[in-house]
Amino acid sequence: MITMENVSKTYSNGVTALNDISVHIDRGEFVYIVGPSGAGKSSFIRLIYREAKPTKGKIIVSDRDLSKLKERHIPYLRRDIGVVFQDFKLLQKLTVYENVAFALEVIETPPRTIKRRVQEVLKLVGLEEKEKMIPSELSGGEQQRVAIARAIVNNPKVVIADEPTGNLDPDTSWEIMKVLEDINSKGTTIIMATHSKHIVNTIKRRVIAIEDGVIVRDQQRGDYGYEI
Amino acid sequence: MITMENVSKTYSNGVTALNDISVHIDRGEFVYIVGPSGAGKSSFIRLIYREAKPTKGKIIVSDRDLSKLKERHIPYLRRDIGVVFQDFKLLQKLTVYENVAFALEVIETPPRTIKRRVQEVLKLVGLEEKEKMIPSELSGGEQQRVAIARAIVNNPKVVIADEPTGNLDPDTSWEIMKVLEDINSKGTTIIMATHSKHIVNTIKRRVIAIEDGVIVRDQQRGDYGYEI
Amino acid sequence: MTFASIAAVTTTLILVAVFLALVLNLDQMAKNIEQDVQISTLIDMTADEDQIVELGEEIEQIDGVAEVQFSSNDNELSKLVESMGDEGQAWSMFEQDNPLNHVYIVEASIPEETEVIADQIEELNNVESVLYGKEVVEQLFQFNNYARAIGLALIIALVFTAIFLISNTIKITIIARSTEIGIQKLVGATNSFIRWPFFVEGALLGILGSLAPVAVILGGYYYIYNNFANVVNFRFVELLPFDPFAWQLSGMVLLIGAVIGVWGSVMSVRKFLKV
Amino acid sequence: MTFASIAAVTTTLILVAVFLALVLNLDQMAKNIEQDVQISTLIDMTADEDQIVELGEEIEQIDGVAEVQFSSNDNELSKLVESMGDEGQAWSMFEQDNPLNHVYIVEASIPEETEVIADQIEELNNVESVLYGKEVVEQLFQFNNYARAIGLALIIALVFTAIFLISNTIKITIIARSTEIGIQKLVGATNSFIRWPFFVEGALLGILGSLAPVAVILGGYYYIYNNFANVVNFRFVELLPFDPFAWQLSGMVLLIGAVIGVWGSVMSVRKFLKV
Ligand SMILES: Nc1ncnc2c1ncn2[C@@H]1O[C@H](COP(=O)(O)OP(=O)(O)OP(=O)(O)O)[C@@H](O)[C@H]1O
Ligand SMILES: Nc1ncnc2c1ncn2[C@@H]1O[C@H](COP(=O)(O)OP(=O)(O)OP(=O)(O)O)[C@@H](O)[C@H]1O
Ligand SMILES: [Mg+2]
Ligand SMILES: [Mg+2]
Repeated sequence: MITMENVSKTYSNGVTALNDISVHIDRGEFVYIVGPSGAGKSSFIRLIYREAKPTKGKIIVSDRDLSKLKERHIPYLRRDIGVVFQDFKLLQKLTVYENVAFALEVIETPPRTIKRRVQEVLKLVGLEEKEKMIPSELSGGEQQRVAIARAIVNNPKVVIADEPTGNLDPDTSWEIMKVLEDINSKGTTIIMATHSKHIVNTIKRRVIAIEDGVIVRDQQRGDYGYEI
Repeated sequence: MITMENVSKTYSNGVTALNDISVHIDRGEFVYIVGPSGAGKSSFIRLIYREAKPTKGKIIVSDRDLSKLKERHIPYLRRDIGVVFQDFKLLQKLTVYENVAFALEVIETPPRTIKRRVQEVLKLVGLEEKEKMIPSELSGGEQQRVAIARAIVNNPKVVIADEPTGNLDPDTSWEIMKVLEDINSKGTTIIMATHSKHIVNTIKRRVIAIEDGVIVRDQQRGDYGYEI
Repeated sequence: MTFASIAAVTTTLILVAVFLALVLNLDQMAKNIEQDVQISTLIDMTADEDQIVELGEEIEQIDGVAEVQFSSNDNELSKLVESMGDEGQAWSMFEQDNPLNHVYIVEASIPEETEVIADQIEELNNVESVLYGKEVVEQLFQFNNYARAIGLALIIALVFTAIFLISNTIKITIIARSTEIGIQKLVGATNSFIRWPFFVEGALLGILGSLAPVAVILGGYYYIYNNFANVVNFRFVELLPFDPFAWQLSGMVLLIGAVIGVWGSVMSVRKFLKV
Repeated sequence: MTFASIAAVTTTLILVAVFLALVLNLDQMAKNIEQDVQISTLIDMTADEDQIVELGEEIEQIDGVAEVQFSSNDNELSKLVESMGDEGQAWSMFEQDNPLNHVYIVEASIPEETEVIADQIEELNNVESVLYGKEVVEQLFQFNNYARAIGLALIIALVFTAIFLISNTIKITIIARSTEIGIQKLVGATNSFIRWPFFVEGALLGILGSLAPVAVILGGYYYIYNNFANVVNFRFVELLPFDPFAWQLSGMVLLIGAVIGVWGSVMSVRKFLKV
C-alpha cells in the first residue's frame, strides 16, 4: 500500500524533519506513529498525501509513484486517502454537514447518497445533533470529530489520522478508536500519529516510533514505550 | 480570586453551554476542569477572561466585577490573566520570539527586560532553538508550547490553560506540568481544562467536573473520575 | 465584501463610460470639422459665363475632388451679410455694387488632401485666388490628431484602471479565501472544481457592476443630449444622437464589465491553485 | 497587497488630478469668456464730436459700467478686415468710403448685468443701436453654469470614488488581519496600541499613493501646457499657467491623499476593535 525508500525531508528553513526513512505498510494494516513532539510524525504523514514533497527518496502510495505524479493527478491520490489533520482544517464558512459532504461532492457522488452517507457518519462520531453548526460554534473535541467524519466518509483505502484524540476525553476517544478499528477490520489501512500511551498499549498494533526524524523502532503489536 | 454566582451562558445559536454555575476559586489554587467533549469547559474559561459575556449571573475576577467592566478596561483584566488557548491563537506572521514578546510589549516592558524574560521562558518550554521560526514552521506540540510560553511570560496572577498538553507527548507534558506547578507554588492561580486522566490522577489537585454545562463534582485532591 | 467589490466595479465603469462618451463625441466632432473643410475658388471678375463653366469642369476633373458647387457673388454677399448678424446690415447697401467674386466651393474627398487640390486649382485659368484657411485647417487637423491621441490614451488608461481595480478586488477576495482553497485541495478537489465558482462570481461581479453604469449612461446621456443640444450649438459641437449611441455605449460597458470580471477572476484564481 | 493598495490609490488620485486640472481650466476659461463680454454702442452717424464725448460721459455714469472705450469707424473697419483674413482684403477698398459707425465699447463690472446696462445705453441720445450678442452672451452664461455644475459634480464624485476605493482597500487589508487583531486583543493589547500602526499605514499609503500622481501632474501639465498652447489658441481657450497652477494642484492631491488615507484607515479599524 505505502512504501518509502530512503526518504528525507528538509524544509526550506533548513530543518531536517525526516532523515533517510525506509518503511513499508501493507494493505489493511493498522499502524501507530509515536514519538516526542517535533520528532517528524506530521511530516511523515504529509509526505503520504503529497502535501509535502520529499527532498530525497522514493514514495509509492497505492501503486502511484509520487515523484512521478503529475500535478493534476494529485486530487485523485488524495481521494484515496482520508486525512484527519492535527489542526482539523475545517472549512470555516460551511456547516458541519457541508464540511463532511464536501469530501463526497468533489468525487461527484449523487446527492441522495451524500445525504444518507453524511448522516450515517455524523452519527458514528456522535455529532448528529450539531450538523447545522459552523466550526466556530463547536468545542475543540467536536471539531476534531468533524475532521474524523470527513476523513472516513468516502470509504478511502487509507485513513491517516494525526492525533485524532488530542482534544477528546477518554470516553469519546474510545468511541473514535472503535470506529477506526471497525473500518480497519473492513480492509482500510489506518495510520495514526498519537501521544496516547493508553490507546497504544490497550489496542495493540504495529508501532513505528520516530525520534529526531529517524525510525528508532518498528514493532508488530508494540507498546507506546515512553515512560510517563 | 475568581467568583461565579449563578452564571449561565447561552450562545446566539441557542446552545446552552453553561447552566447556573456557581463556584469560587481562591488565590493560589490549582484547579483542573474535566468533563466530556462539548461539556462547557472552554466556555467556562472564556467567561473568565471576558472573551464571552455570561447570559446570566455575576462574575468577579481579581476584584473586578465583569458585568460592570468598561469596554476599555478589558485589556487590563486580560493582562492579569495568562491564557493558553485550545487552538493556540498564535500570531501567524510573527516569529516564536515575537509572539511571546508581544505579551510583554502590550504592557510596555522595557526592551532589555523583554529579551531576558522571553529567552528564559522559551528555555522553560524547550523551544530556545526555534525562536526565529514562525508558527506554520512548527509542529503541533511546538505551537502549543509557544502558547504556554506566551501565557506565563508576564507573570500573570492567573494562568488559564485549555488542554495545554493535548498535542504533547507524555514526556513533554510532564515538563509543562512541572512548569505550571512551579509557578503555582510561587502564588499564581492555575486553572487547567484537561482530558488527561494520568495528569489529574498523578498530580492531585482540586477537580471541577462539568457535564452538559453543569458542575457535577467539585473535589479537593480529586481524581479524573471517568472510566477509560 | 461582495457589495464593496460591486461598488468598486461600478464606480470604475461609470468613469469608463463617461470617458468613452466624451471621447467618442469629441472624435465625432473632430470628424465633423474635417468634413467641413472647403476650398473657395474666387473666379476672375473678367471671366465670362463659358469660361466659368469650363473652369468648373476642369476643377471636377482634378483627382480627389468630391464636390464642386457654384456660388454667385450675390449669393456670397448675402451669406456674408447673414454671418455678420446685426452689424452686417450696414453692408447690404452694396447689393447694387457687389465687390465680391463668383466662387466655386470645392470639397476634397479626403480632407487631408485639401492643400494639394487647392494648389492645383490655383494653376487653372480664370482663377483669381484660392481660399481655404490654410492655417485654420492645419490647426484643426493637428487639434484633431491631438484629441484622438489623448482620447485613445485616456480610454486605454481607464480600461486598464478598471481591469486593475477589478482584478485587485477579486485577488483580495481570494486571498481572504486562500485557506479555504488550500483545504479544498487537500480534500481532493480538482482545480476546475475550485475554479468555476470564482469564474461565475467574476462574471456576475462584472455584470452586476455594469448595471448601474448602464443606467447612468442611458439616463444621463438622455438628459444631457436633450438639454445640452439647446445650449451649445456652435457649428461643429454636436452630440451623437441618443439612439443608437447610448445603446451602443451601454452594450460596450456591459461587455467590458463581463469580460473584465471573468478575466480578473480567472487570473487571480490561477495563482492560488498551486497548493 | 501593500503594493496593490498603493497602486489603487495612485490610479484614483491620477484620475482626481486629471479631472481637477480639466475642471479648473474649464472654469477659468468660462471666466475668461465672461470677462470678455462687451457692449458695442453704435453712435449715430450724425453726432458731432461734442455729442460723442457727452455720450461717453453719460455711459460712464451708468451704474455697473467698468470701462468705456472709444473706437473710430476706421478702427472698426480695420478690425473687420483683419478678422476676415484673406477674404477681408476685398473690403479694404472701402477705406475711403467707410460705411461703419464710430463705436463705444463698454464693459460691465459684473458680466451678468450686461443686458441691463445695454438697455440703459440704448435710451441715451445719439445712440444708433447697441450690439452685444444678446443670445450668444446668454448662451455663454448658461454654458458656463452648466460647465461649473458638471465640473463640481465630477470632482465630488471623484473624491468620493477615491475615498471609497481607499477605505475599501484598507478595509479589506484589515479583514485579512482581523484574526490577528482579535488575538492581539485577547492578549491584552489596548485599542490605541492596535490602532496606531494602521493610522501610520493609512497616512503612508495615502502619501505614497499620491507621489506618482504628483509626478504625473508636474510632468504632464508641463508638457501639455507647452504643447497645447501652440496648437489651440482660440480666443478663450487658454490654459492656466504651469507655475503656480501645477504646484497648487500637486499640493491639493498630496493633501487629499494623506487625509483620505488616514480617514480610511481610522474608519476601517474602528469596526474591528470590537472583539
Ligand atoms: N512547514 C514547515 N517548515 C519548516 N519547518 C517545519 C515545518 N513543519 C514542521 N517543521 C519542523 O519539522 C520538525 C518536525 O515537525 P513535525 O510537525 O513533523 O513534528 P511532529 O512529530 O508532528 O510533532 P507534534 O507531535 O508536536 O505534532 C519540527 O522541528 C518542526 O519545527
Ligand atoms: N461560539 C459558539 N457559538 C455557539 N455554540 C458554541 C460556541 N462555542 C461552543 N459552543 C457550544 O457550546 C458547547 C460547549 O462548548 P465548549 O467549547 O465549552 O466545550 P468543551 O467542554 O471545551 O469541549 P472540548 O473538550 O471538546 O473542547 C458545545 O456544545 C458547543 O457546540
Ligand atoms: Mg504533528
Ligand atoms: Mg474546549
